[in-house]
Amino acid sequence: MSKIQFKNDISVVISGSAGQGLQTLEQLLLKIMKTSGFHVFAYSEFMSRIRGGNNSTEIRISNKRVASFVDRIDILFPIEEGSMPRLRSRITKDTLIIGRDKYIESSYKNGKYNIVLLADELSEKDSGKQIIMNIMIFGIITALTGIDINTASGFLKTYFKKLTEEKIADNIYSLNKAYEYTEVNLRPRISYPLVKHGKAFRSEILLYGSDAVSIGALAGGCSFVSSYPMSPSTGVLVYMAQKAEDSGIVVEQAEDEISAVNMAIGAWYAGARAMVTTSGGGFALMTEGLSLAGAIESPIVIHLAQRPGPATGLPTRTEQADLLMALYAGHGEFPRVILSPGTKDEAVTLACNAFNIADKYQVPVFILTDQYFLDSANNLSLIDFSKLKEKKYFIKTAPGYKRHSFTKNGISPRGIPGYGTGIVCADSDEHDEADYITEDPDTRMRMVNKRLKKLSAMTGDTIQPKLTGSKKYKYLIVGWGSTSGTINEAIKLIGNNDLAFLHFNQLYPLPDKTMSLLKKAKKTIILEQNATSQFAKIIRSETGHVFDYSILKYDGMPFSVEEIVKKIKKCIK
Amino acid sequence: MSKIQFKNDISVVISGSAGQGLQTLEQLLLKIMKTSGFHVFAYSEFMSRIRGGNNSTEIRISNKRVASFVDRIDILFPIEEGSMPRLRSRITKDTLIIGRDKYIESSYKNGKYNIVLLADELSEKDSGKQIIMNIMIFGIITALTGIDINTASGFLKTYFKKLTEEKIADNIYSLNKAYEYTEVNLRPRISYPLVKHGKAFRSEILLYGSDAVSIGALAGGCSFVSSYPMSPSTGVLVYMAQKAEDSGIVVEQAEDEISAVNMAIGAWYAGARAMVTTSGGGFALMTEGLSLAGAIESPIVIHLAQRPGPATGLPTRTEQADLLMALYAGHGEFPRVILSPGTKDEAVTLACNAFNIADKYQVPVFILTDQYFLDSANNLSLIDFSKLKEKKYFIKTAPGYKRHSFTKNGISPRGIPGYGTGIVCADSDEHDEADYITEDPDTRMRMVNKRLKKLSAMTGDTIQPKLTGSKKYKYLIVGWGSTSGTINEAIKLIGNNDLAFLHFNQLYPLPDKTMSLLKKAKKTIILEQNATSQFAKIIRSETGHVFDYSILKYDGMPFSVEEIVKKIKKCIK
Amino acid sequence: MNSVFDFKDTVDIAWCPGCGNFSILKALKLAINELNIAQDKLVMVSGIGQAAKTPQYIRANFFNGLHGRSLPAATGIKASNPELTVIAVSGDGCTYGEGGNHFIHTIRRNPDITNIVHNNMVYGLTKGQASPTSERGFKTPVQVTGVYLEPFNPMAVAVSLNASFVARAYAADIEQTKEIIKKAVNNRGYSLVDIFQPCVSFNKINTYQWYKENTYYLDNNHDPYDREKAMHLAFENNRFPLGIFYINNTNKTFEENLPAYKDNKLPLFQRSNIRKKIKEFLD
Amino acid sequence: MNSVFDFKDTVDIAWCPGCGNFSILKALKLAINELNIAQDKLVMVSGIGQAAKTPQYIRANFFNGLHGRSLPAATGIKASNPELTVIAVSGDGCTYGEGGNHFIHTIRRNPDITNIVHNNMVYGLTKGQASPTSERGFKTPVQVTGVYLEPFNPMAVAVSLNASFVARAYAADIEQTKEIIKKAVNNRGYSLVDIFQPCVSFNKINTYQWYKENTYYLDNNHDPYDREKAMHLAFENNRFPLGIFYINNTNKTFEENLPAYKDNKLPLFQRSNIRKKIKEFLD
Ligand SMILES: Cc1ncc(C[n+]2csc(CCOP(=O)(O)OP(=O)(O)O)c2C)c(N)n1
Ligand SMILES: Cc1ncc(C[n+]2csc(CCOP(=O)(O)OP(=O)(O)O)c2C)c(N)n1
Ligand code: SF4
Ligand code: SF4
Ligand SMILES: [Mg+2]
Ligand SMILES: [Mg+2]
Repeated sequence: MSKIQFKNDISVVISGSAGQGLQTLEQLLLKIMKTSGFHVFAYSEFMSRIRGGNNSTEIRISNKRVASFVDRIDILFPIEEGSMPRLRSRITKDTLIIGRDKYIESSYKNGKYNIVLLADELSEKDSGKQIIMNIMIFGIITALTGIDINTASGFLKTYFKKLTEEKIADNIYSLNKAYEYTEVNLRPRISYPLVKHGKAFRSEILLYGSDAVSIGALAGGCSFVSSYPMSPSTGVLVYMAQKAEDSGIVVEQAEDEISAVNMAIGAWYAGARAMVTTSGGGFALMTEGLSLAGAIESPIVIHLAQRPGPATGLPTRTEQADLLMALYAGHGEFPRVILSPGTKDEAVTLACNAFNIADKYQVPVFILTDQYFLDSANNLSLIDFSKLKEKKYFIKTAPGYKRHSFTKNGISPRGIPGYGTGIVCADSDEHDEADYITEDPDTRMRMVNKRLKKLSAMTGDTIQPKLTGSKKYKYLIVGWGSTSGTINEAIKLIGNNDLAFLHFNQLYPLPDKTMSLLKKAKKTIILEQNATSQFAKIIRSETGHVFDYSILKYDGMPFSVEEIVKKIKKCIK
Repeated sequence: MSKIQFKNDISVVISGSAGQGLQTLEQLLLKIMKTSGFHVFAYSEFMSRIRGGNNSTEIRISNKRVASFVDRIDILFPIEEGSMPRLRSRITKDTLIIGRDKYIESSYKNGKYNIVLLADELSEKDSGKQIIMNIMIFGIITALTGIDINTASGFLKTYFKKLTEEKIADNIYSLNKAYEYTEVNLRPRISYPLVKHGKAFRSEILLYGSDAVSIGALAGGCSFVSSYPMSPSTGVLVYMAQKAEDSGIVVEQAEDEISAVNMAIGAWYAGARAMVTTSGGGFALMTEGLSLAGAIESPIVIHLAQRPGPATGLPTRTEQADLLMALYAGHGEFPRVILSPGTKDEAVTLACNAFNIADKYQVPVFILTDQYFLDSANNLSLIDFSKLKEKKYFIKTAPGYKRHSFTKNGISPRGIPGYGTGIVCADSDEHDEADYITEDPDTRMRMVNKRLKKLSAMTGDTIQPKLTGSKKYKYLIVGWGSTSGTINEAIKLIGNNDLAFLHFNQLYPLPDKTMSLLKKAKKTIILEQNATSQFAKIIRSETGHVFDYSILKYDGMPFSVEEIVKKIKKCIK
Repeated sequence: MNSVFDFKDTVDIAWCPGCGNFSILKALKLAINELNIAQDKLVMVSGIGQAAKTPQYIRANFFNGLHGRSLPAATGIKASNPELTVIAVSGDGCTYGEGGNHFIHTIRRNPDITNIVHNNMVYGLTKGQASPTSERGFKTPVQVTGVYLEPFNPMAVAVSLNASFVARAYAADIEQTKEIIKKAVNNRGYSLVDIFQPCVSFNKINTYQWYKENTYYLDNNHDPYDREKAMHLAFENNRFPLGIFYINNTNKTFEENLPAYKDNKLPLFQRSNIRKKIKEFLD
Repeated sequence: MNSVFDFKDTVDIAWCPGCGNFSILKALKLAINELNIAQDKLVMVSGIGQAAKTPQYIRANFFNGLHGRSLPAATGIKASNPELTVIAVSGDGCTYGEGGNHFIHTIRRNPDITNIVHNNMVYGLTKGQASPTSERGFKTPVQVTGVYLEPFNPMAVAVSLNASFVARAYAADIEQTKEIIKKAVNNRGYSLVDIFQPCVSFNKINTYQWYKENTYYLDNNHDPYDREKAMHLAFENNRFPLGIFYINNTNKTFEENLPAYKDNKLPLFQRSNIRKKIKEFLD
């Protein structure tokens, strides 16, 4: 076998069962690689079970920024019997497979694949001491990437500082074994170094999508979270709960999603800035509450973490198929805003601004994410907190205050009870300016108009879509949300001068530049992780624009860079 | 004052408080007029309260078919202090106002209006006997329309047969007084007869919208109704409950709408044909259940009775603003059908077919109505029950049966537990053909495709829109649901040879003739009872067609014929 | 009576003449007046129904939300600003039917709010269907053969969930109802006051007369801290006891349990942004 | 054991090794086998959660619906075809949390179904948040300072609502659990079997050991027809009683109450269309 020559960007995949500690390994690798000066990206795909089954974690280690999932596997660690079958389409002759004999599918043992066998005794026990599989893998990768053993062991000692001395020693023992092993068995077979070190990003931060949304929310002044656990939205609930005491915010697990959304609306009424975090099924239950927010013009921020439906669907998988539901959920007519981050930075900014927009216009604001986005991590430069502002819009009331007074732009000054001497009322029935129930047709019409008028008022705060790639494009790919990293990497790889990518952060109301940007292209391509091309439907119903091609995926797995490259090439040739 | 000359079509409005018995009066008049050979129409607008406030009932009595609300009031009976202010815009110099002095607003007492004062003693008591106001009004109208006193008193005796002898006598006494009064006070002031009698429709039936939906459902084999009361959908629940024992069907008031929809889906699973009847807010709560139906491909019929939102809105008023919610409700992607009746006949047919379509394609089917439709009544020719068929599609299972087997058109034979020897399974998680949970991407994709494929299979059963008016139209009005009667009457009144009306019974999937019919027009006009023109949005997002004008109303009151005439005229001149 | 909670102009009250709701409104207004609650610190929260219109007739802050959802909204309000006095008021259908899940879990959560339930054993606003508390055999246009579900027993359920304060009152007795409401509002924690309320339009069984004959007041001998005794009273359905069934003040309130209020008593809206602290979270 | 309810091939069960669910599955399969329930007349209904996967492992008809909604679906199934044996099985979160409203109203409605609740006092499938039955102080990633809500007491609530059959079992005792399930299935009406179930992954407090130490079986002296006694047992939380707490067979079942089955016992799917009758309705 020839020597393997890695590029400055490797993709390591560890494939095991739930309960084998893939998550810890992912954490360890992300952290050490980042502090050692690599760019990193990680994504886990996992089954809806606590133990067993087969899950896999992809970790990319690179000297360029990486923020997307690739099919390519440079190094594969199968760590249980079922590790390889689900990855078949991704394993090639270039993949370095490192694992115990029994975990390597026999069809790969034909001499054509790069297999490095971990001796049984090495991988599990050696001279009475346990070899810890996770640490072994950690050691092999750190060794291969040229991180010296002292750095690695120092890192482990800090990471595991809460463990007993003995356990720490076990870890260090496994680490040493891994370095030895790499030197003897792997070095000779691959060219070194794998990647170059960087420096600038040593001080960068590592964020999962869930963290990014949570941090953004906190920066936006989120002070109240009421939710009910549901994958993949629970990460945000957990993050907020963990920080509740430190941040002085209220975080409550409600008995159901209906309670969650009504608590949140109550909280806004009383002056808090509230968010709910949920997934499709949970949100479906909140839609009556959404309509309540619409009626009483309550701000509310809804983190809607998408997963494949309908119904329970694939609880731990990814999809972007709840956009039209978000847009038209709730009975009756009222405005709303839908935002969707593509990068972790965007998530921080959008989540922060979601609170300001909600407060300013007194409308529901959605942060639309998905499992792929939330459960993937990468490093990013320090957040500029000075740019993240909490802007409060409520006022101190005076006697005679009317909560829903008619104004030119439809926005009535929002008072809260107990702040000022006015009386603050909210009624879900159609109401007059002071919220007393009315059935007067004229007042009704004016109230509808007032509420809908806010849609125009909002245009000033619209977030325009981001164009990357060729400025003089002929082909324009349109995407939204979590696909942005993958599409960006794909178009760079394609390197076509006629090609550009338009990434939408704000999906509704549509940014006003939409049509002009679309028109400039000869051919437009919509790329969405759903089966019915929901964003294209919105664009058509709002602008009339019809896409020439659509690239859709809805099998629960995220788009890979390779897949997008292939599909785009088909459209533009 | 000159003599009043009525056309062969009069509109009588009685305006009183809740609790004054307007409903009984409406019943009495509808019945006697119909059996006497008049065409009739009635619509009540009422406040969301049990006693007090001001409500009004319009009853049209005509020798042509009438099925729509008019602003015009030919005869007005104000029966309480607040009777007239809310009707100001509809009272003209041609209106004959009959009532007690104190109920007539002073501004009308300037000699320019046609007022007939009911003497106080007449209207309330006379020689110790109570004059019953309802019967008095009943008598005046029957007398004016030339129904002889014997017919009228015979009718009352039958209608009130369950009352005591004494009470019946009181009624007859009031009736006699009314006839006397009409002869002396009214005859001299109006030309006679008001309208001509018909014959053919004597044997016709009288239906409210609620009745029509219920009867259609029963004809379609509906055997299970689980719902939670909510205006204006409760009429259907009540109708079905009243007939439950006679029909051998299950009707249950659930603890909430979530329970209702899940019971109904369980019922279909076990072989029943189930329906829920609800309004916007209740339906919002059912949307997770809708998605469940989508996932397990359960048929379900949803009667969605619209009222103005958002939230509680105007509980007893009318609107058509839940269409987009119905179309996109529920997380994930799955097909559905949305039907909406314009006439009572259509309601019977559509409600019946809703069950067949739901069963055949195993999808949710909506019957979209609104308060105006449900709470208005008119006579119609006897339903041809031979045309209403219940078509059952479930099969007897054999061992090895798989509930969600892949088939060419996406429809899997539907078994039910306990019928045949197969095992019938349904799982809300993504599943394989036999409903065992799977996370296999390939199976997932095939299942999504299978479900969505049914949309194409359905085209054969699509209900095409109905064209009335000029065949060679230049101007085409498009409407859906409850507005059809009013639009039809309006375009007849306009009598423009370039004008036609396209009425949609099926709103989704869009009938295939839609585009060709729209294209033929020079100008297209959408008419909807909502603020954002929801059906136009669907048409644009599905076909690209953009309407030239839109006529929208969203103040809670139904469109009147006059209003539509005026607004259409503006568009076509 | 004249208080800050009255309106200057006469209000058109949407209830039927003779409805028990009028007495409850009166008792409630007397209670909050006598308790000297500041008008701008009182929030009336309700769902949808006839009873739920109550806040419309009291001159104070109100939040009239969705049918069945008064308790979560009230919980969110109280937790965001514990300085407010929060009274949730709604019907039996709203609270025990559509809102049943919130009823049981709000009791468990124990926010310091008062929950007044106008229990007329019927759905008033939607014109007379059975409510969870309707008695067996009660006939309505939907319950054609009469109710066949076991009546929901709010007293028993509240005691079984170890609620902080559980009482029953009778609308027509304004004086006693007022007293009970005052105690409920003063109680620290979730306080339930279920009030028997005649509905003259749709409940022809449980009339003023019926309540008079079928209720009696608990005397001073009843120890409200005795849970099993309270449960025994809750099971009584020959004649229904009125008064305070149960008090349990061993548990902290929801707000007291919230880490957000551990060191900082300010309502949420008065707190400043923790943007600076977030940097620490990023370790 | 080998029965029609087993699969021919081995099934990949998605539970963690050592989970109490395995024992419940075993007890349940033994019970239905010993009761000689026809495979094609049995419908297993569930919601979503770890417990709710149970029907996937029994070779019979099943309906796995939405989280929290097993009981309405089961009610709809049973009411449409009373010839079916309907067993609803789900977790404590599903049944008492998200599904709490259906729990209380299904008890009131009293369909002839059996409701098995795997009570592990935690949300398993979503990775260990508190459930309504979690004990005070139970710490989780969301309940950071420990649970501060009063634990939901399913026994007490069921008895307070006068349920038809109320029992508690313990997963690891397969023999007793089986016996209790058999009695529940045989009971005519709504039968609750709450089963203490160790969750080895997320509940490190209520372990096998803990249950052993904190439970005891009711002896023959307990009269399950004595409601107040049953309530007394339900309140016990020093050591938790196991066995049948309460039986109430004075009420008809939902299906028996339905006018649809008054003269006609056929399941709905076997009935013929009443189109001809409708003409009469049009009078
Ligand atoms: C989600 C939803 N479902 C149903 C309704 C219709 N609704 C309004 S009030 C009501 C019942 C009211 O009964 P109750 O709470 O007992 O109050 P009451 O009118 O008797 O005082 C119902 C079913 C609604 N507004 N929202
Ligand atoms: C509407 C909705 N909300 C939330 C979820 C997510 N969810 C799935 S299972 C579960 C909790 C399961 O707990 P439990 O019922 O106790 O079952 P266990 O896993 O412990 O057996 C939750 C919250 C969901 N599927 N649907
Ligand atoms: S319907 Fe009943 S509860 Fe409602 S206002 Fe009238 S009497 Fe009172
Ligand atoms: S998480 Fe707990 S309940 Fe779920 S399978 Fe594992 S041990 Fe059992
Ligand atoms: Mg009530
Ligand atoms: Mg559990």
